Amino acid sequence: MDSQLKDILEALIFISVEPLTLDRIKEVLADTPEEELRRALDELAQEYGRPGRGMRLQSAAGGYLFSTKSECDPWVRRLLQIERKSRLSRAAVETLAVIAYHQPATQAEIQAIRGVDSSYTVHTLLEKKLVKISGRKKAPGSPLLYKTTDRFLTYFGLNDLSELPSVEEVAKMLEEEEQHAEK
Amino acid sequence: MDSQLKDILEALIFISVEPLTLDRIKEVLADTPEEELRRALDELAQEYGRPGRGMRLQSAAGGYLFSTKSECDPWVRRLLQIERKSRLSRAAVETLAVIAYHQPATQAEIQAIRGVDSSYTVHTLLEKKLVKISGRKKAPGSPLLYKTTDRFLTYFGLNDLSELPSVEEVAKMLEEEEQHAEK
Amino acid sequence: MDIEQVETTESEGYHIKIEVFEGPMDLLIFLIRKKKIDITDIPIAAITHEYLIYLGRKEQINLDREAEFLLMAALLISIKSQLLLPRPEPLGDEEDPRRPLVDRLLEYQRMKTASSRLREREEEQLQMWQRSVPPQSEAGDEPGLIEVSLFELAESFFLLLKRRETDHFRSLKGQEVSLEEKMREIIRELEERQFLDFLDYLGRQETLEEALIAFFCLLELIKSRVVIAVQEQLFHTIKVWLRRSRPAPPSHGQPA
Repeated sequence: MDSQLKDILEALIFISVEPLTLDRIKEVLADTPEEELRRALDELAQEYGRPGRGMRLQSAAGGYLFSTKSECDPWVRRLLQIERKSRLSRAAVETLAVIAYHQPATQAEIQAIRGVDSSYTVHTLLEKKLVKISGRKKAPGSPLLYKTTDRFLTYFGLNDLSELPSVEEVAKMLEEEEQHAEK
Repeated sequence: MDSQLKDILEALIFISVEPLTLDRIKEVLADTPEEELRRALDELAQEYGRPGRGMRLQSAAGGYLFSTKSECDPWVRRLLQIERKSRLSRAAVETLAVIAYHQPATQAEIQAIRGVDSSYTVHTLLEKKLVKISGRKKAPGSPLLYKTTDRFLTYFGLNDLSELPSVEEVAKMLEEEEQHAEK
Repeated sequence: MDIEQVETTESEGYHIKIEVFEGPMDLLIFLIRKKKIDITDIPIAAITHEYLIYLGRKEQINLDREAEFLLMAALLISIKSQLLLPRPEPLGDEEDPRRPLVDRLLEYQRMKTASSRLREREEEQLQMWQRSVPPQSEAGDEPGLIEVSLFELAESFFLLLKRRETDHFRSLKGQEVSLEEKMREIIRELEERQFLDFLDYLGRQETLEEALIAFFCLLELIKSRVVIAVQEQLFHTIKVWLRRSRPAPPSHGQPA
């Protein structure tokens, strides 16, 4: 019974988004005496304190939470960095969408559609090699033109640009959703 | 050294929300031979498989991730104050099965098998990221093609598509079902 | 054995259980199983008869799908009539008019079985919980980063267009270049030149403001079906044509 209690506590702390307080634990495990809970939590903390674990049980902000051991920090940071590289911000997705559908496009055109200055976002997309400069527009000031890259195609699993869903196709799907919602 | 490797792997899997693939791990721990990584991962999985743990190390979509044990489900739900996790609709599961077994598939192909228009269901599956657009079919009208995603695998606890019962196995199950029904 | 097809309608104090067939394939398979029919040798006349009875009663039909149920009825009737045609010699297996339907039914059955396996796996998985939010870490993380799918990319572009469209008409009232003027100008140009290149036309505008106005005029003209926008080559260029039969350009009630 005691060991099952420890299981449950481990699962609860793991799944909790915020530090899990004893009060909250008492609510969930209302039938278990507080003393028993405390004992099980102590045991759990001890287990996590042993060498050969990558996480530890921290008691912070009045609650319990798991965190990675500081010894693992360099690797954790490396993983987060790698993952960050493969992700995009909302602004980046929007900008990328504009360039994908309107290429080649200038900063001014992107801005006209998005309604906000997009130079920083275009810059990050350039860095991620999802877009590239394809030349200059024959227009006053000869602004730079941006295009999507092969890497862009790979990222989205496309063979070529013609495989992008058309605006009409998206509109149709979204309309269907609205009709369904109306019911 | 070996035990330290296990620590690091535990920490890396712990901070990942999506299954952590071996490729990613190799990127982070570039100096460690793959064999050693695999061995440490196996050991870790074994440790988590022992009784007295609230979590388990799941292998899904070709990666590793921690999840709570099913035995802890009632308490987790009480903690998160969720009555029950919502299941997919019947139409959604059916459409997923069709896409999984016929991928890449077009809307028309899905509709032909299910006998009903499936565009709304496909759209909700897209939003849930259980399927994705994978290109266009070289056919009149160049319809979009759909495929299942890694999230589909994770959702159903599959490592890869080969873990789905084969068409022959399904046919056999069907026969058994029918024999059962006749009794 | 059709437990899966049972949908429970719950109302206040009591339970009513009715089988609702979500689509025509469900109903057909139910009938075939109920009558213990060999699926490869369906007596079409009898099945059609039964099918039409269910269809007529409507109670067990998913009414959102009525059109598809009717379509299947039409198919059954056409197969029936083909079978009735006098033939000099009996049909081979390949020519059996029932064959395509049988193949579809078999495949549908397989998919239903596969989906019940998926459902079992889902049940198991739903009892295991994964975190949806990464744990706090000192290494920190940029907020709001997402993994994007192609669909999201397309959707975000579409929503962007829509948002701009609505924003615009609110903010540009009382501008120097009126929308109606611009619309008339576009129509005039179209009458002279047959078509306009969407992006090229926007690029020819003097100021960003004018480009924006032109952009939304075009959107509005497309929406009100005065002009039609055609992409000859996907995403390379959008051409705008005047429709032959077209309503009057939309009016926004501002001084011209």
